[in-house]
Amino acid sequence: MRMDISTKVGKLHLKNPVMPASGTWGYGEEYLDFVVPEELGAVVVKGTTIEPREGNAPPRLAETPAGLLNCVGLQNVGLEKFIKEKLPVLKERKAFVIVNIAGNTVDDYRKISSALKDEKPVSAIEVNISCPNVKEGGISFGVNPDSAARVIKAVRKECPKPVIAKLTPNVSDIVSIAKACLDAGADAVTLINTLKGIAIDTANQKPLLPNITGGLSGPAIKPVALAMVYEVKKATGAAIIGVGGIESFEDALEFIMAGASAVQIGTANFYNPNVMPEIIKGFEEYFIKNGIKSMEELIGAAVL
Amino acid sequence: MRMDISTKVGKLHLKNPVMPASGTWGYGEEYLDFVVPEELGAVVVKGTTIEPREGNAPPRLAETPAGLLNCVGLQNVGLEKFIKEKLPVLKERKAFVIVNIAGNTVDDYRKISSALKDEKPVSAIEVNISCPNVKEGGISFGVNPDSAARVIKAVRKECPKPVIAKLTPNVSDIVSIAKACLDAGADAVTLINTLKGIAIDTANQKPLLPNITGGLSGPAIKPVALAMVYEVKKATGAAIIGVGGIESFEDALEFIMAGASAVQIGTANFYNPNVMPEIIKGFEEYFIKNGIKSMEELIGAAVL
Amino acid sequence: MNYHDERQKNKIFFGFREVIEIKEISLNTYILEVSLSPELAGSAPGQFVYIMPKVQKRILLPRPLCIVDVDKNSLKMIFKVKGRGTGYLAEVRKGENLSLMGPLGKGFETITAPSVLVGGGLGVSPLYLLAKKLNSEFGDKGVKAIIGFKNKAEAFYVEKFGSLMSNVLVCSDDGSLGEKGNVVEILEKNFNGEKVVYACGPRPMLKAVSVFTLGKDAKLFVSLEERMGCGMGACLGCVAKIKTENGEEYLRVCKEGPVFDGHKVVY
Amino acid sequence: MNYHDERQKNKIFFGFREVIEIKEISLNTYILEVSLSPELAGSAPGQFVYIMPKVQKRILLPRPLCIVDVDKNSLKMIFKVKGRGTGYLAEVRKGENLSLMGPLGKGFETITAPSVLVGGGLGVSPLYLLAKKLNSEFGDKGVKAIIGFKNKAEAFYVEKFGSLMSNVLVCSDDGSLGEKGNVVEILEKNFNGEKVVYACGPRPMLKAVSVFTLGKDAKLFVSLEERMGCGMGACLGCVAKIKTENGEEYLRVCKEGPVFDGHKVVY
Ligand SMILES: Cc1cc2nc3c(=O)[nH]c(=O)nc-3n(C[C@H](O)[C@H](O)[C@H](O)COP(=O)(O)OP(=O)(O)OC[C@H]3O[C@@H](n4cnc5c(N)ncnc54)[C@H](O)[C@@H]3O)c2cc1C
Ligand SMILES: Cc1cc2nc3c(=O)[nH]c(=O)nc-3n(C[C@H](O)[C@H](O)[C@H](O)COP(=O)(O)OP(=O)(O)OC[C@H]3O[C@@H](n4cnc5c(N)ncnc54)[C@H](O)[C@@H]3O)c2cc1C
Ligand SMILES: Cc1cc2nc3c(=O)[nH]c(=O)nc-3n(C[C@H](O)[C@H](O)[C@H](O)COP(=O)(O)O)c2cc1C
Ligand SMILES: Cc1cc2nc3c(=O)[nH]c(=O)nc-3n(C[C@H](O)[C@H](O)[C@H](O)COP(=O)(O)O)c2cc1C
Ligand code: FES
Ligand code: FES
Repeated sequence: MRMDISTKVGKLHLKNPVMPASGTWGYGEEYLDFVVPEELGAVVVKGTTIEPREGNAPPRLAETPAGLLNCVGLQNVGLEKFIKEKLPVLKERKAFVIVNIAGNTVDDYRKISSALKDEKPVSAIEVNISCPNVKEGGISFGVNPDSAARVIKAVRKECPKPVIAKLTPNVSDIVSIAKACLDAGADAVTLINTLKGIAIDTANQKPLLPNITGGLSGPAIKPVALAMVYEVKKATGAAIIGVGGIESFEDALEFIMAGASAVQIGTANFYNPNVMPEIIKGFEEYFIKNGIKSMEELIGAAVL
Repeated sequence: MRMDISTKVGKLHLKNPVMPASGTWGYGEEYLDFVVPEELGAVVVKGTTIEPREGNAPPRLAETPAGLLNCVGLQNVGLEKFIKEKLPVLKERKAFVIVNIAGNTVDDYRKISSALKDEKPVSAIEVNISCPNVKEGGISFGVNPDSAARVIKAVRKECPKPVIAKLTPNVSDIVSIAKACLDAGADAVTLINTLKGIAIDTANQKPLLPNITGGLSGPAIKPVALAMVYEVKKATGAAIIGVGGIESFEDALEFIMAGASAVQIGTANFYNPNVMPEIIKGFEEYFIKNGIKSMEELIGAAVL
Repeated sequence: MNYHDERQKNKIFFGFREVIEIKEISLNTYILEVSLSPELAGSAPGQFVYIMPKVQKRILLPRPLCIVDVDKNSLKMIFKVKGRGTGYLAEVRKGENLSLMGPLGKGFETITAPSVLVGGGLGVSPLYLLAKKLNSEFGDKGVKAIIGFKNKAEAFYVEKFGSLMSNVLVCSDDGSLGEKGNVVEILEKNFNGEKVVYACGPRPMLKAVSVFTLGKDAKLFVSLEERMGCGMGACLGCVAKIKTENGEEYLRVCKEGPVFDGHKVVY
Repeated sequence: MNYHDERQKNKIFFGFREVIEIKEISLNTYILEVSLSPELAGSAPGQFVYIMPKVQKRILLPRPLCIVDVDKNSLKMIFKVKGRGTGYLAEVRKGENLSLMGPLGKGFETITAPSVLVGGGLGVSPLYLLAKKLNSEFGDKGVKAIIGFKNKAEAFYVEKFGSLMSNVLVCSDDGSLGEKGNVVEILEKNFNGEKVVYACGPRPMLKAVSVFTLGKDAKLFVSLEERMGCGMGACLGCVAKIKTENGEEYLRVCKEGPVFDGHKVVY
């Protein structure tokens, strides 16, 4: 018997709550040996900008205790190539596509949403106002409720598809940012992007990454992500996609109970390419074992 | 040959750069089987408040990947008993004592500094405006430059001893908080206190800690702490005590090169009670091997 | 007191010990025997060791385990596989080295006789060394043991108690071993006005023993469990609420405990 | 192309393989031999595997290692202990299971003969399987190998190359083994107008080989190293700057590489 582990994230209905985190699963083509995009709740593609970007100079990665620092810097093929080359493949596969978008200015976000609004295979837009690895835009929008709202409003106005705001944890008060985005028309929020971090190369007396700072992901950040999911759920009741350090079904369940309606898996794909199917199976088994009828019973169950 | 690994933190001259982090080493009495307080650069005692505090209900701890969540909630013997019972022991031992203080109101901080100003064995005051586990005061002062400055000013005015502001990482802009504290008269800043986190007890569908949130410490947070040390050093040049996830000499060296003049060790004491002497020895050996004459050569060496 | 004494390196051991034996002795429950050190040789009943599972995948802190027995050459612990830490611990093999720290905490006081030991489930384990001590101090007649398990599959050390002392009552929740019933019921039926009761097991059991012994004018000592950080009294992570002269206070299970006056614990 | 094919489970292996042998073959350098799988059996010269040290204290990501040899039953890698990951890897023992993924990346193309292989230090290791393949495709005369090490203590596989092919030039920086000098000097002295050069080693060495071969009108293939995240082309963590029709682009070492046209790499 196949269990119904479908879930709703705002207006989105997903067949299961598991999807890759943007930037960690390319365009769904890279992991075909292990996972086919159409078996996932959704596929969130690499952060996409209007123009192609070359990204930051290598080395771009540094391992830390139970964590990973990256400063990829939004290297991506650009909007045009994405629509021409990447999207058709995902469409053919009938994948449920969420496009993560980024820009330097509010107008960039507006333009890219406008270009995506008529692309049928795109089911939703995830607005990245939280990238710590680019000079302009990115995170700077996400640390302030007003600028966050401005970006979301622009996207909202342009594009009738569901809009999800992806927020940075590098803030004093995540609730106020989430509220601003919801008030500006976001259907849901994705929590969290990476934490700002540094590693020092002591042998050469300099930061290990040429970009100096990187974004911290992986199991290390799980408690921080859970806290933000919990607090935003409690304060707003919003639909949330939880992300940060998930590497097992148990972890995913923590996020669902803390208030997430779906989860994204990032870094764990790198050391266990089967992790997403494993989590999907975990939900099915858990539903059977505990007689759960609907994901609704679990979402936010631990929020007091 | 004994190397000179002494260091200066603002006006403080320490014989070595290694000290325990407040709240992780009690009053220096608990670890006597392994370390005597007088061999350390300083001893930072448990956060002290005017009245004794009973702290939060247990369980107070939860392990996370390479991290530890705690919600002790400033349980401490109170100012009077600290001065009467704990301080004399440290004085006899000629330990270099830094008292970590906390309060609900600015006036609390003022009163406690006033009471400590004439206590000879107290070498400096570390002002905790960053405790995430208490209802009032604590972290709320530390997330805003103005309130942070108010606390530091009050302490500064009251007490001629060196004042160190201990800051929380749960902020959008650590530099602005550090600047406000320095402008208000702090001699140095300690970076960082714990990150806010949550763990979910999925079997019982509730947060694992009765306090719901806890403070995340341990190796997991090291990259975040390093980033804050680096950025504050670069922006202000201030004297910094670095803390967060240090568990080896190598880690301590990363902090020194990122701009810290001294380091504190917290969680690592719990799984390796010898960690502080090991780090001190690590510095001595490194100085010999690399012909280092003074800690000054290393402090901030990686700051570009 | 002279505070300038050298570092007191002699009371607590910290370092590696060799695994002498590791064996499953009942359902998911293992006995672990490690080589001794002078400090560990001095372990008292009720004390514990802080032990680091060797394969440390995502494990940060050591795990506390009671001392079950200590003899000329070795120290024994019994543990049940609960999560990752104990899971990895079950994978250590004879001859490997294991990092541990101990003995820690304040153990049982053996003040007077006669006494009853009451152990439920894993709570049985710290009572064995205690029984040995009571037996040697007050003789076989001075001590009685009541040990209970969920069922026969989960039982351990029943024969060991049997060969140590004559007065052993065994029970199980489902009657598959010894008398059917829990240890509190067996205590109530078999209490003979003993002066001291020593209990270890789940909180509700300890509470019931406390209620019963209060009415009988017997002293009660219980051993508590709490999640630990340092195991050394420094972090205040492991507290339990205890009645003291100051009212009710959070005391440290690793330092003032794990053994407390059972009538002072706020259950 | 039919996108609705079943998951393409057949090209990359991911799971546990048994350690057949692990041995120190030169200073801090180990050979690791693991059991085969059908996917691994198809490994091409220049490809790599992504291998997870078994004891994962604070280790998150797998470590990339080149494939040195693959025969009927086993796959061989050679690694040097650099940090924690390779340190733990050196502790695995025969009979244990090791988690790994592979073969990954795009290997060397064996397009034409004659060719020269130039390997410096650990860079020697991927050239062995390549030499085998060139030898079988173009015969012993079609291929020459120049392998160099810091000194004799660090050298490995010298005899293996010797028994595989007749044309092997060995050198070391200090002259303790073979000719004194680095591989680039030896290449310059011994270049005979070969059509292809295959090189692996430190960046400055690759750059020097590139400069030399450009002047000689020989094709050059080099194998690059970068820190990796996914090993699968998904994270864009492992890029190197390469000249393409679009100018200069960051290409993925794990996917478009690790072997690149040596004259297109921006050193
Ligand atoms: C003083 C003392 C003595 C103990 N003696 C024994 C014994 O002799 N035999 C035995 O089997 N068990 C004993 N326990 C309980 C044992 O320590 C836990 O079962 C074990 O730590 C669980 O670890 P884990 O990694 O398998 O589980 P996980 O759930 O993965 O552990 C995660 C964290 O929770 C802590 N934790 C989980 N359960 C408990 C618990 N019940 N008490 C304290 N901390 C817990 C762990 O130490 C760890 O920090 C004792 C506990 C204490 C405090
Ligand atoms: C395609 C490829 C093939 C390789 N083949 C071999 C080989 O056959 N034999 C061999 O000995 N080494 C090889 N290396 C280098 C080897 O992967 C590193 O030496 C090893 O990862 C170091 O890990 P560590 O944990 O010991 O060091 P640490 O310094 O503790 O590693 C920390 C992190 O840095 C990364 N890292 C460190 N140095 C390197 C490096 N030079 N290249 C890439 N990542 C690095 C690690 O993977 C890890 O993520 C190869 C690297 C690549 C990219
Ligand atoms: C290599 C890498 C690249 C990333 N690129 C993006 C990106 O393009 N857009 C984005 O919103 N987040 C990006 N992220 C953040 C992840 O989507 C995710 O929020 C974060 O990694 C936390 O999840 P994890 O701990 O499961 O990896 C990236 C993360 C990594 C590790
Ligand atoms: C159990 C525990 C108690 C703590 N109590 C205090 C405290 O009383 N005052 C304070 O300023 N910081 C307190 N901290 C924070 C530490 O001093 C330190 O800033 C933090 O743990 C990060 O360092 P670490 O990763 O080395 O542990 C406490 C931390 C822990 C784990
Ligand atoms: S575990 Fe730290 S005080 Fe008990
Ligand atoms: S390692 Fe992820 S793209 Fe190469």
